[in-house]
Amino acid sequence: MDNTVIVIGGGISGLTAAGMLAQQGLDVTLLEKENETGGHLARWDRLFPDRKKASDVLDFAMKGLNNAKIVTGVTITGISRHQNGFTVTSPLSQYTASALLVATGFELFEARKKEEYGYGIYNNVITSADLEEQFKSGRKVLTSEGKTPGRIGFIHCVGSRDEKVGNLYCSKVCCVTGVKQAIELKEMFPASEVFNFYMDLRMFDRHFEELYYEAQQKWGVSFIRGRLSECSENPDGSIILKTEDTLTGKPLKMTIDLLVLLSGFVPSGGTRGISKMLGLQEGDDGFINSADQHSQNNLSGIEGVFLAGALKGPISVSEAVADARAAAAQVTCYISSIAVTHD
Amino acid sequence: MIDFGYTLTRDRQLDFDRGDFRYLKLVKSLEPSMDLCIGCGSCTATCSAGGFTDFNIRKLHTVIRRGDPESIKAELKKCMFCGKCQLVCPRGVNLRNLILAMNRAIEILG
Amino acid sequence: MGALYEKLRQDVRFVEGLKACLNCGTCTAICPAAEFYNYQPRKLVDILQTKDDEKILELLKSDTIWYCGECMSCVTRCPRNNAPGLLITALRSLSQESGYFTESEKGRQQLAIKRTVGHWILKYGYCLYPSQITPENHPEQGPIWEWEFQNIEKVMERLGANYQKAGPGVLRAIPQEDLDEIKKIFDETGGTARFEKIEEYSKQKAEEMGIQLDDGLKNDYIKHIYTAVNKDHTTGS
Amino acid sequence: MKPGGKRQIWDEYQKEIADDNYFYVRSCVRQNFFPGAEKTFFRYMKQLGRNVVENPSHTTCSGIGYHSDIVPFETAMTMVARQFALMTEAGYENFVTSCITSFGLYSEVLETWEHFPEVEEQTRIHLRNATGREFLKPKNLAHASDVTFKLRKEIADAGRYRLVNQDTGKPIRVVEHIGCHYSRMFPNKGVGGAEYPYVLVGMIEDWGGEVIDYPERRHCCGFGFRQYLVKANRGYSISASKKKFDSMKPYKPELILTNCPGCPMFLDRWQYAISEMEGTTYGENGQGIPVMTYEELAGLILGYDPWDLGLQVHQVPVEPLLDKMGIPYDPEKKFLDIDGNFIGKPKSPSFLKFY
Repeated sequence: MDNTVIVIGGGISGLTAAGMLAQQGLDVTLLEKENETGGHLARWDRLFPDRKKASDVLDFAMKGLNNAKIVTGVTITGISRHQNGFTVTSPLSQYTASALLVATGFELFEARKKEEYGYGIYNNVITSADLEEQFKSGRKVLTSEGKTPGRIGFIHCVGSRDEKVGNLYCSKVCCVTGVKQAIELKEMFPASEVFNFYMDLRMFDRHFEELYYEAQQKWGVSFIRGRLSECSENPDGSIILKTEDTLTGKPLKMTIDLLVLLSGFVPSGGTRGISKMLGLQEGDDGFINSADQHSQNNLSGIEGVFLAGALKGPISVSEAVADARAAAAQVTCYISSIAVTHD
Repeated sequence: MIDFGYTLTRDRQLDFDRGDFRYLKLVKSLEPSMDLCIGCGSCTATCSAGGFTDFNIRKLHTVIRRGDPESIKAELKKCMFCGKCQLVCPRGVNLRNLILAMNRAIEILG
Repeated sequence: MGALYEKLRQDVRFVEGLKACLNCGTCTAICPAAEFYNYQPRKLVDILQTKDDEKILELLKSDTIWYCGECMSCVTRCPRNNAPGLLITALRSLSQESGYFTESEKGRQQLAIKRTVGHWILKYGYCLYPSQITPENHPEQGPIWEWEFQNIEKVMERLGANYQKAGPGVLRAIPQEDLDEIKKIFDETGGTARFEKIEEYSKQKAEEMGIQLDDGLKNDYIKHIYTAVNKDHTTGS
Repeated sequence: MKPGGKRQIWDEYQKEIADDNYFYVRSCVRQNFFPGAEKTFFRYMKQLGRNVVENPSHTTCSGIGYHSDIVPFETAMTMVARQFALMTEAGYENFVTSCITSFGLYSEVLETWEHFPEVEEQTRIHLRNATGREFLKPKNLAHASDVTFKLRKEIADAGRYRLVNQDTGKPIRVVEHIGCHYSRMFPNKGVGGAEYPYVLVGMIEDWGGEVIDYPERRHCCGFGFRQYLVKANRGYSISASKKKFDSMKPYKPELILTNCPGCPMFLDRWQYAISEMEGTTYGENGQGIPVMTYEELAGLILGYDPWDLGLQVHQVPVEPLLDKMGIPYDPEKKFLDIDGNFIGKPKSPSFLKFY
């Protein structure tokens, strides 16, 4: 046993944790399956609630990597446990370490599975991730017909709080994402009407409620309490929504030029794969259970295996960063404890 | 035309595309704080008139927003102007003035 | 939780239909009844999950539970796997078993359905039967049906039906022993009892309302329930 | 619209449909209003070399009574069980229904028995007590439109006509309407699921037509059981159909194809009633949009005589469509009885052109 640690996953959690661990003098190797690190954050434009550039947050994590080794393009095919810790195998190489930190994260819910919303069928139905990509490209957001959208709708809880797709849980960050993106579109198109269709707005963190307030007061974003039931397409490509305005108790129909689906979180393929290899505890929602959600949320219940980030369920970027640091601290304690035992 | 013994009915669906938003525009200009409503229903819960009738203040300003002002015309008269709604609104919507503004809009627009 | 709620829980369709409602409105959004009547399936489910007997009693006596067309569109959409349309079937059953259906204009119509469709099932073995679909009661069937109705035997024969005859085929005469089996099924499973209850409570109501009712279809009460719209069912919320 | 997106969904709802030896149960509504459709099903199944049997002792499943709530669930389940018993006694295991309400009821009953085995046991006791019969559950439950869907390519291959305008060479524009109880409750029991059912789309595509999607495609025709059965409620029924017509009109459909018993009747008759109530018509040149069952359409494709199919008992005339498809018909024979004698002609409506 030595002071080697392998971090699996190079999203914001993995990068932050790797940097912390390296800073504490441990020998860190981060394995990432893609060719680039940065995960979802690398594809995101701006973050709620202050609209900070995602790239700034990512840059900060990259700068803090110290001498952690980053290996990208690694497909892990096996993990074995032995007296010196763990060996992680990929088709090209093997990596050995005393401790593993799993930070394999989430994927966005595949929006086309909500068949009645028409993603992948109707041209003007996009996801929040598609929209963010357009923001990042710096291009104007246009309808598929190349027109400026006059009316835009955001649909909350897509793939979340929905037993029909097998996800009972709330993805938590979509609420505020919808509010943030609504403001950004109002900024881009002041004359447009922007609607959020929601069931509850969970403004759980600092300055979120204020952002909601700003969206209403400064930007005139409208909020309609009702879950989208179905949409269909007009001959001109615009979208017809059917929902109930539950606050008036009437069915409501509205034509929208651009519909944005706020896709929720699901455990990533990487999370599912690594979980099987290690025998991690999967919850009924498919996310990974820690040893204790309250007091041991970075322990996996398996000695030497630690958890960080969205593999345990939906979280925001700031929470992921905090959780990664907490996990790094746990790993450091573990490494020093085994060093003591061996001395 | 044949009488079949029943009629075609205009459906109850709120058709936003055919909404009448003149009232909303006017009311909003008279009381901009109406935008801040979060639909919590505190106003309705405390409403003096609502205690005796099915008057629902939260619903009234919501239907104006949906471009369906017709249904509120008779309803508005039930308000007793006690002002309790305004005291409880967590978003500080000036409800008393909002009702005056809705009345004013009906006066102007019919 | 009261006795009425407990009774509803004994109906498997109620158990299947009520999990936990989060009032999202996907059901009301696409409900054909909600677009026509002052009716919101969301509200109905929300009332039921209070388990409040007083409110359930009010529902059982109301027009509200008779607005649904049982198209089951709501079932496809509910994110919590509730089935408002199935809850309606359970409520309507209980309303009839307990006699509350005669308290509402729409509920009272059950007698007209029992004496037509119910009667035809037992008499002919079909839910509908051409000789009973009179142009007078069904003017929307148009001149084409009037023509068919007047020439039913010839038209059915031309179209290859086996109308009122033995053997297989369209509108064949169903053998008496099979009709007897249906009757026995109705006796055994509560179908006959349901019919008797609809009759019994309706007769009480007709008397209470002072409207003439005999055992047939041509009486004031049947005519009244078949055509009367004395209440605004469409506006309000 | 990206058709590939729908295709991906269709691929996820592959339904197993038996290939031969079907035990067939009839539909009350269709026997009354479209007697030719069921007859035609038997005719093309025979032409395609498939065995379909019917037992004269089968009856209504009581579905319309059940969904208008005068028939208790226990009774309906036992009625269903009796039909299964007739299938079992005949030595068949592939059960095919002509009616969508029945199909929905059979599906609901089987599902209920799955979730509540004690209910199935009780039904068996009920059936035994009432009739002395025993039953096996079908191995394969399908709607007759599923079976026709399965055979759609064989029908196209054997066909003499296509859903193509003979003058322009363009495909006929068809909107499809699926009965609500086909897959709304159990999306997995329908070909293509509940949101974009493929059962009729597949037929239209393979028979040469163009499928038109329109915003109110999924909306119910408005039958609503008690909502039509009682005259006082019929405003519900007609208003629902009108919503569909208003929504499909801008797409200029030339045919409405259905797989449900009630829907073709209502979509046909309500066009008449709406025209008589307010003068509105929805088809080309002030005419109606023809409405057909899939059997009638299959019959046309296969070259059966339109008057053998029963197209003369539609209120919205089908002649303009027959002309477009280049299908010959003899107007003189439209209202003849089986011996060739003239029965008399129905009255002409005020607005819908009648032939």
